[in-house]
Amino acid sequence: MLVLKKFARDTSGMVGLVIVLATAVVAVLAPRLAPHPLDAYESHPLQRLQEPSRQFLLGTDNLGRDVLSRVILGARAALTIAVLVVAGAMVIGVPLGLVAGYHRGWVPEIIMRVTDVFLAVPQLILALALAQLLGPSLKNAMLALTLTYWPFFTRIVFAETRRIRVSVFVEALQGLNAGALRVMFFHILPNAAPPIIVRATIGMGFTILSAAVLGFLGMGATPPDPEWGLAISESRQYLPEAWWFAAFPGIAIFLVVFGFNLLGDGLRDVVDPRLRRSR
Amino acid sequence: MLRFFLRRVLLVLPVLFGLLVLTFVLVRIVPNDPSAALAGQNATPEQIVEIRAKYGFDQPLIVQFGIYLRQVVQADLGTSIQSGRPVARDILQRLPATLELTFAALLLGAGLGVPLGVLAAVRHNTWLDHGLRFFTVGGVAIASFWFAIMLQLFFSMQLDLLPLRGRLGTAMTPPAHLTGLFVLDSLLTGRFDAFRDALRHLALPAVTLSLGAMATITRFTRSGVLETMQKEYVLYEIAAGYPRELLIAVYVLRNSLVATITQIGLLFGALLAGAVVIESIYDWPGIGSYAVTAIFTSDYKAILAVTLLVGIVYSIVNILVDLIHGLIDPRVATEL
Amino acid sequence: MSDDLVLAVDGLKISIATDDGLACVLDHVDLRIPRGRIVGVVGESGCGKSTLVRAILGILPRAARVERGRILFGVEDLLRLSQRELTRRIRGKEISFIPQDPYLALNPVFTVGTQLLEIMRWHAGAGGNGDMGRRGHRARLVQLLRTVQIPDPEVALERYPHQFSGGQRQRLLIAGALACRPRLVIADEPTSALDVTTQLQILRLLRDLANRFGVSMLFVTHDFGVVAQLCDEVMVMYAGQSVETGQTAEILDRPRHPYTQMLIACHPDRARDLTGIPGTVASPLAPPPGCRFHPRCPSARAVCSTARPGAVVEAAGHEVSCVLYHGPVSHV
Amino acid sequence: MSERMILEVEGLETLLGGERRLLGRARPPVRAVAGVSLALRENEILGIVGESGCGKSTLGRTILGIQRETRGTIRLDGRAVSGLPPREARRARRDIQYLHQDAAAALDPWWSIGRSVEEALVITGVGPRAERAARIDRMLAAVGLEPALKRRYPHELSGGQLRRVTLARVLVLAPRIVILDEPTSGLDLSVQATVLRLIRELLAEFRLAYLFISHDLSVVRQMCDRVAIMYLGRIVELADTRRLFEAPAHPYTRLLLAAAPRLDPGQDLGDIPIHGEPPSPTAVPSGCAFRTRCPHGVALCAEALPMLEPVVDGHEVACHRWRDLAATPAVSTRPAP
Repeated sequence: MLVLKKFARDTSGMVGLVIVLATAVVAVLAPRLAPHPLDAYESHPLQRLQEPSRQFLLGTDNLGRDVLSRVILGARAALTIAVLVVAGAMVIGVPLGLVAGYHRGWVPEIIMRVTDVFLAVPQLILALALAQLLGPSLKNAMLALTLTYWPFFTRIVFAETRRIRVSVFVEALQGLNAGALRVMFFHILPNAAPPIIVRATIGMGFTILSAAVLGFLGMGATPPDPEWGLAISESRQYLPEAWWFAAFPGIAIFLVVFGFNLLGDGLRDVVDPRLRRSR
Repeated sequence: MLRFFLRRVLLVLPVLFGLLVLTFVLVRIVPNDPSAALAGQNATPEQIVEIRAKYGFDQPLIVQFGIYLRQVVQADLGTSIQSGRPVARDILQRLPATLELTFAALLLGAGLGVPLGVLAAVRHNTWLDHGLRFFTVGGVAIASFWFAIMLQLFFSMQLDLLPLRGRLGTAMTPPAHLTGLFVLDSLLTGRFDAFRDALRHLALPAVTLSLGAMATITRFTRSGVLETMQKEYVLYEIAAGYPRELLIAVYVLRNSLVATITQIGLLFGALLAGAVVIESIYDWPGIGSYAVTAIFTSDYKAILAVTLLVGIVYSIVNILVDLIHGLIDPRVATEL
Repeated sequence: MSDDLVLAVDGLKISIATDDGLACVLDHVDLRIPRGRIVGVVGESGCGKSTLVRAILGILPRAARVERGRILFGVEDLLRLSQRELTRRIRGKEISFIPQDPYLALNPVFTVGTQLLEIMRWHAGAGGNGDMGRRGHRARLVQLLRTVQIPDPEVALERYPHQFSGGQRQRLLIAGALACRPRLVIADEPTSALDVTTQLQILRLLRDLANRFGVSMLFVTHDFGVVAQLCDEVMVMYAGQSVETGQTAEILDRPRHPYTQMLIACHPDRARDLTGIPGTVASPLAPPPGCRFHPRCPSARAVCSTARPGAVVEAAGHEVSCVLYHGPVSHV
Repeated sequence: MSERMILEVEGLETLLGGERRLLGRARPPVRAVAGVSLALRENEILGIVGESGCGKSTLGRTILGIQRETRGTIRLDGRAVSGLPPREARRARRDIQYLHQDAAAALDPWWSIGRSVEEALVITGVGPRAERAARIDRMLAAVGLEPALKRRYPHELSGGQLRRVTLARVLVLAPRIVILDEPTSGLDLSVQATVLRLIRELLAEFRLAYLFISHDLSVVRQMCDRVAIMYLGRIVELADTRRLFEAPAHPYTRLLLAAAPRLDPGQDLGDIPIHGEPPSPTAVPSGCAFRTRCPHGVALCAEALPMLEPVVDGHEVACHRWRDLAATPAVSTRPAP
């Protein structure tokens, strides 16, 4: 397939794909990959705040837990949040954008004004307020992120739909008397897919960052869950001595988000129907 | 142009109204009883009922919304639990600090981002371009709170080069209040000692905050310039014998800045959001750290006020962006 | 090169590297533009006329390579000049350009005056042509706009491109092309985006200006009808090769090359039975050897697939590249 | 050609746009079609000719039914099909189909050719699958395409092939009227000829009638039985093709004929009294819309709108002065092919 061939030539996109796939493997196999899976949750006062060593490659934290194991286990939380939040936001946002973009009248007007209101406040601040009011927990953090992320998809799908709606092939379909649902879901949605896919990919990275902030501020995961943001927050009072405690979860965040962004960037050029070729 | 401006302002009003509804709904739909929250943890049921009546929580929702609306219009955002003072006053006092930080970050981000973006576009597909691409993708992948901590760890704790936290050293008296931005005020009043100190305190937070903005601006400037270079009129300009330097510096850049400026408007929201976290790490006495404390103390009035304020500031910035857009591209103003 | 030629393209061959391989977009292109004449280049899409224009202006895409040939402008080979020299001395000054789509060719965020004056100022400064000064340029430009029949030239200079109609924009671009008193004007399908009544006025204007200013013109088009209306001479291109050159009337009345004959026969004014030309245009990625038209040519012979004949003079100024006109003994 | 009218349009008017937005500049609606009456006979090709912005495409879209008429009636086989909301209008006018100008853009880039053609049948409710497949194969053969093309995508096809695909998609629905919007635009001359021939062959084969929208007079002369000339939303002249080209009555028609490029060298471009461009449809001049560019305008032209009146049987013109001008020959007449 031409798409794959083109993508394979895009080095940075491939790097992104490798990082994302590796993260997924790590997340799935986390309990088996972690060198000290049991030590990840239990505290060992005797081995607290140890420097990286052969036994604990990335050192230990304030409760004597293995940082590497907790970083590995954190990947699972991060990916779960990313996938669920982005999927949830798409389920809400994409149909709204399609409806608002395809029709005219007061329904689209209302949808888009509500979207504007949500977009008028930075997502993180809205999510923080919502998470606080719902009560701090990982589930509520995910809910808050989902409920504040859908407008991004609505906006993109709306713009794409408006653009595609006036294209000649849609007019030709209307000339053949095709129904609105048929045109929207069979014709406009696939044509709008490239930017949605790119947005979703980059959105995963973005969501991981936002979730880490919520965790860092105590509005997300709760101790003793192995979550990267939370870990960095816990590490602050042991600085500058226990630098490893703060550094490695942050590097993990960077790597995964970097992977998603590279992948999204690479996909941008590739998801183009002109690369579809019959055989 | 005036009509264009008025229209933009008018279009923001429904958004602001929607924002009020949203914040109101947030408080009312959320399961927590605001009266209970207001009364504190040790309140008796009678106290809660009393508070409910006092704040009108026993009225129908629409009446409550009316009350809320009137309060907001009168800039009465309630009293903060944590400070015991009116939220509006707290916010007004802390706003300059946040503005100083975000403007500094924006200046840094745009000042470096635009030239870097042009450079990447002009050196399209060279190692420089690829390197900058790594930077732009990586720059938005770093968790800013972590980056802040790492900068503190290195520049303050290890090297002891820059202050760890705060806006001014404890020994330094703040400059006379003119704009509320210490860097500007100290310069205007000739307080160069305060200027130096304020700048040193500003350095790390501003760099932290600007990283994402710089990456995004670089990226958008690059793609904007590249896109403009593909345009028919650039081909014509080349064929008409415009020298390359003039072409890029004047003709291409002005066209591509349209995209960059729209992006800067959108970035302002990200900067405000970033400020929340970064201010709390650097103990920067602005809106952000205020919001974080409010979150920790469940000070919901303060939370809503900050949400509202950020929405308003963001809307104003975007009106400004539209105005600049209209000034750069004459078609925009006539079309709307 | 004789004195009365402004431009002479000799045996030009250009290929462009693409994702699918090397595309030989121009091969054996010869073109002569005598002083004060309007020469049309006509051909169907993909025949290489745009590449030819870009080669003369020195604005070929980066992936393009000139394999062979010369482009003589006066005594200079344009292909040997650096971009710097082309910018300073040639483009916009000696050779100017009128683009295809007037709706896209003007920068939307600058006034017309800024854009047109910039070219004049730049070339006056660098070319050593004597600085006329700001006011001088402006006066000359206003005069030019009047010549191309733009109403209210002073006001027009302060307006933005989107405030003009398509025909007026094309007039502005014509004024821009004449601003620095060029010796050669290259027009790339300047009327294909316009309606017939507007097109006629633009053609009439070009004809008048060519006479009045004595400039030579290269006029690229796909429409033989426009050639008939405007051009003195015409060169017919097929799949990157020049196949026939001559006086317009001569070619229209007595086309020699089979391709020219079939192309003219396709025109609705001449066509009786709507036959078209069978087959498809040769791909530049894998051009047929010899004469590129031979796979579609009804008169093709065995030799056509092995070698391409040089041009043969058939009548005064009428040259054909086809074995049919090489007499009984065909040569390579 | 029979004398039976398959399509009759009377006093058709279409307004476009004209939304009033908050504090925005008020935009009056554009009268893209301003009272058009015409009739199409069975098995006939009626040409609609005009410059860009004259409303010829809007006329086609209104007759098709995807643009709603503001006034006027449309009768299909004597049955009124106007005044309906869009989807019902399309259902009632199923016998009318439309061929878009840009064939490449008229096909969904994500769908293969076979699926795109089948889509037309699916929408109309033709089933089962085997029957659809058979009809598609027959139709592809009729327009001269290989069945193997069904698996290809639009960007892999040439302009001529795409034109045939869109023709097949429309004809597979067995329409009786096809509106052809600039069916040869963007095609090279050598391809144009073959497409035109196909269009003419299909007319006889499927017993169709065409509304042939074009700006190219040479093509129209070759293809059409009758021609209507449009200027700013109105038909200014309507006649048999031969009559129109040999004895044009309206000054605008005369100008168009004179301005069109043709293959005789050494024409004198200077003689043709032409200036300016058509006014914007948002600011149509009073009276006769053409008077601002007309070399024969008199005071009356600014005051009264000329109505179509018969010159001879089957030849109508909307001009106050056609009788005076009939004496003066048209600037230049074209030789017959």
